[in-house]
Amino acid sequence: MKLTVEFSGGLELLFGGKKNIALDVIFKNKAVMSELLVWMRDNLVTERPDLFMKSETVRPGILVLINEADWELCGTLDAELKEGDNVVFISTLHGG
Amino acid sequence: MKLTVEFSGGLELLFGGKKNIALDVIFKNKAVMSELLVWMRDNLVTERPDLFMKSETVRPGILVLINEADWELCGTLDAELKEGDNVVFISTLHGG
Amino acid sequence: TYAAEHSLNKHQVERYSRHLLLNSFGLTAQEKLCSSSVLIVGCGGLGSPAALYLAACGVGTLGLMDHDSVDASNLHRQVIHTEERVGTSKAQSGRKACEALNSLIKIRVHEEALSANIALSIIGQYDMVLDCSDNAPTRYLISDACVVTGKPLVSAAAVGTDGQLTVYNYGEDGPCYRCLFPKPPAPENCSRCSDAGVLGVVPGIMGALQALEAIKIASGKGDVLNKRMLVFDALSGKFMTVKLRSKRAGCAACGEHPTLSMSSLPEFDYKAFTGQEAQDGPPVPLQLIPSSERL
Amino acid sequence: TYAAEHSLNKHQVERYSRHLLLNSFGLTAQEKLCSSSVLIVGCGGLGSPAALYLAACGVGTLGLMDHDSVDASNLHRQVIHTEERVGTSKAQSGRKACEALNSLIKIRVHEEALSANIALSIIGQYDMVLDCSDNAPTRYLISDACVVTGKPLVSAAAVGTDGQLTVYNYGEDGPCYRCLFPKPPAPENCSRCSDAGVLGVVPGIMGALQALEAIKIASGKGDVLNKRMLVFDALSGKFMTVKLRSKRAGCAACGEHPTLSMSSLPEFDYKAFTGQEAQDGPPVPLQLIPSSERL
Ligand SMILES: [Zn+2]
Ligand SMILES: [Zn+2]
Repeated sequence: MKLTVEFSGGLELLFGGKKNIALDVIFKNKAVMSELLVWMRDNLVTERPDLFMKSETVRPGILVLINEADWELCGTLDAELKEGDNVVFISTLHGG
Repeated sequence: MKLTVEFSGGLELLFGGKKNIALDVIFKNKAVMSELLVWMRDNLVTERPDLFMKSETVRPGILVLINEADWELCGTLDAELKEGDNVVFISTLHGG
Repeated sequence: TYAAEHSLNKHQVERYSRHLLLNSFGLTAQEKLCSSSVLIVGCGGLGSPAALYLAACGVGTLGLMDHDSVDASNLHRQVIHTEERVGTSKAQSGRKACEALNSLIKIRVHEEALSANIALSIIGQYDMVLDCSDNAPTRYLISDACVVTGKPLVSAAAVGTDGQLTVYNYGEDGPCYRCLFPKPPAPENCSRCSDAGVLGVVPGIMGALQALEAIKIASGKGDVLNKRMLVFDALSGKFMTVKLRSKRAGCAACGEHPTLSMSSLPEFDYKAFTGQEAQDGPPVPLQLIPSSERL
Repeated sequence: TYAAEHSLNKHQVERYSRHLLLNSFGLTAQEKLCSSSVLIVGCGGLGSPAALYLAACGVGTLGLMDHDSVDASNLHRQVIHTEERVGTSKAQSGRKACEALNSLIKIRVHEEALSANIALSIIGQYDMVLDCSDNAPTRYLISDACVVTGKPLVSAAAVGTDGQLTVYNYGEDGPCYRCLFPKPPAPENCSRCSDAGVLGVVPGIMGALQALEAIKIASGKGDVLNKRMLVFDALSGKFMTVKLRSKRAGCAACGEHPTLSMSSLPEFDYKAFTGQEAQDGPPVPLQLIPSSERL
């Protein structure tokens, strides 16, 4: 399934400095966010996977957006993905 | 044909103060920008049509965008429109 | 040119004439602005433009809070300060800049760090708060105190070349900071400008946008950025507006059965909760990108 | 902590340390910034934040141009000025604010209106120009002079609650102002802040964004906003980035057979071309919206 992922707030540092990546993911069971996270951890993270995931989900402080909407609005880990979806991972910033 | 039009930079004042309008346009000949402009002048402008059009096109100082791209990139008056297209009219600003 | 029944004096009418002329703003909005009070927590990179534009536009009472003093390395982005005021209180320095710009408004200075002890009594004095702080424990504290006292919170942040902006605790079901981030990130995931660096103009842009949201809330004009977040990538020049969740029913601050209240908040240990002091953050892992891969 | 072979002195290293720390900016970008020169035409609503942030970030030479003097009705948005400096030159007032913030940079003041006679010699002294002016004839003149002298032009505008930003005459085939607007609008379609009003923070946001584009051009970092325009609607809080045309082959300034040149530009009659004086615009048709329909 073709998806695009984007990173912001410094998370791109964990993915080789890339802010946008086009993916072609083969989901083992269902095309859901929980599987995408594991796939990304195993195939995409270039540094410190512990700064991306903690237990089964993203680490605290990361906002996940599916097609520009908070993934809380569509089921978080169970949110279903479809061809062409865009998933954005934003690390919350504290500086000012 | 269903289209949306948007106005910015003060042009909304000519359209009853509305910044976004959803349209359902019946084109007489072809679904092109030249016909849309005339349709808008005849059906949509609420004030001073001369501040919107001059001879066959928009008055100088208006930037026209079809799906967020300058209409110069798609044929200006001859640009073809299709269902769901978004057309934005921006009056250039001079203040600062 | 204006009817007699309004509350602005002739200096205000002259000063704010460009707002009064504006069809989409006008007299009533300016009167509301002139009777509003806004607290800015943090007179740094975000607080500088926020304070300048809120002072300029005529907010009735502007509160400036910062316990820190001006350092030369602040001046690349904290444009409210000057070389002459290096070493002096940031809150007082901010007051001087705002007073010089607009003597028609009232300015109050709070030269102390926001702590759980004093947060409710200080925030309770204002209509709304701007979070221009620079660390996680202060951000949780400000949000909780705004929920408990019922104040809207305009929150922005900037690190590196990234910026974020949203309005918490606003409207029917707008979320608070804890709704979005119930668990604090680990200290090593909290980068600060002093560790990670920041392109100075980025907090400049975000702080000015914070002032705009405050003006919209105070004046009642425009659509406030609640349940939405504006995300800015300065290097690409792109803004993205994303749709956020509503209030979370289980939120410890604003949920159906909150554990934070007027009485419990002053006891809450923000240092233990976030694992960080409000005054100094951990160094950021700068070694992550080798220089060969830098932009 | 920095290698010996760089051009920054210790004051600059301290001052700009948050830029030097930044992976995506760093030493080389700061050195380029410190050796660049930028002319700001107009020390008003846009020029105020642009000048502050360009002074703060360490642009080598900052030119401030304005023939006007500070008026009390400017202070709701022109935050570089102060009440004390009402009645004095805007360019000099801007210099005072920038000098107080950063004495490490060179500031040059031009207390005159930009006219076709002097445009080429003044613009020729700088690496790039920021159009922070407020009228159509000056906007055409600045663009033409930038094309003729080969300088990038960072152009912003703000009226009411709307803002626009783009970079002209930049890159391989980036358009100029005339490519987009070959014919000037009629004078009655050129609204000005003094006539139509402006929400003060809107030029604040747009001017800070102008400074960012100038920093990107000077430092060589990031994607410059050429062939794109950023359109801001402050009331809805929405930014839209639109794709613009390339250079127009028939453009009188930058086309294949331009009629404007080093020798012809000083003779060009911008007043006749636009039907407007650079110094005063026509009143805007404020009667268009009855007050009952106001937002
Ligand atoms: Zn909450
Ligand atoms: Zn051109």
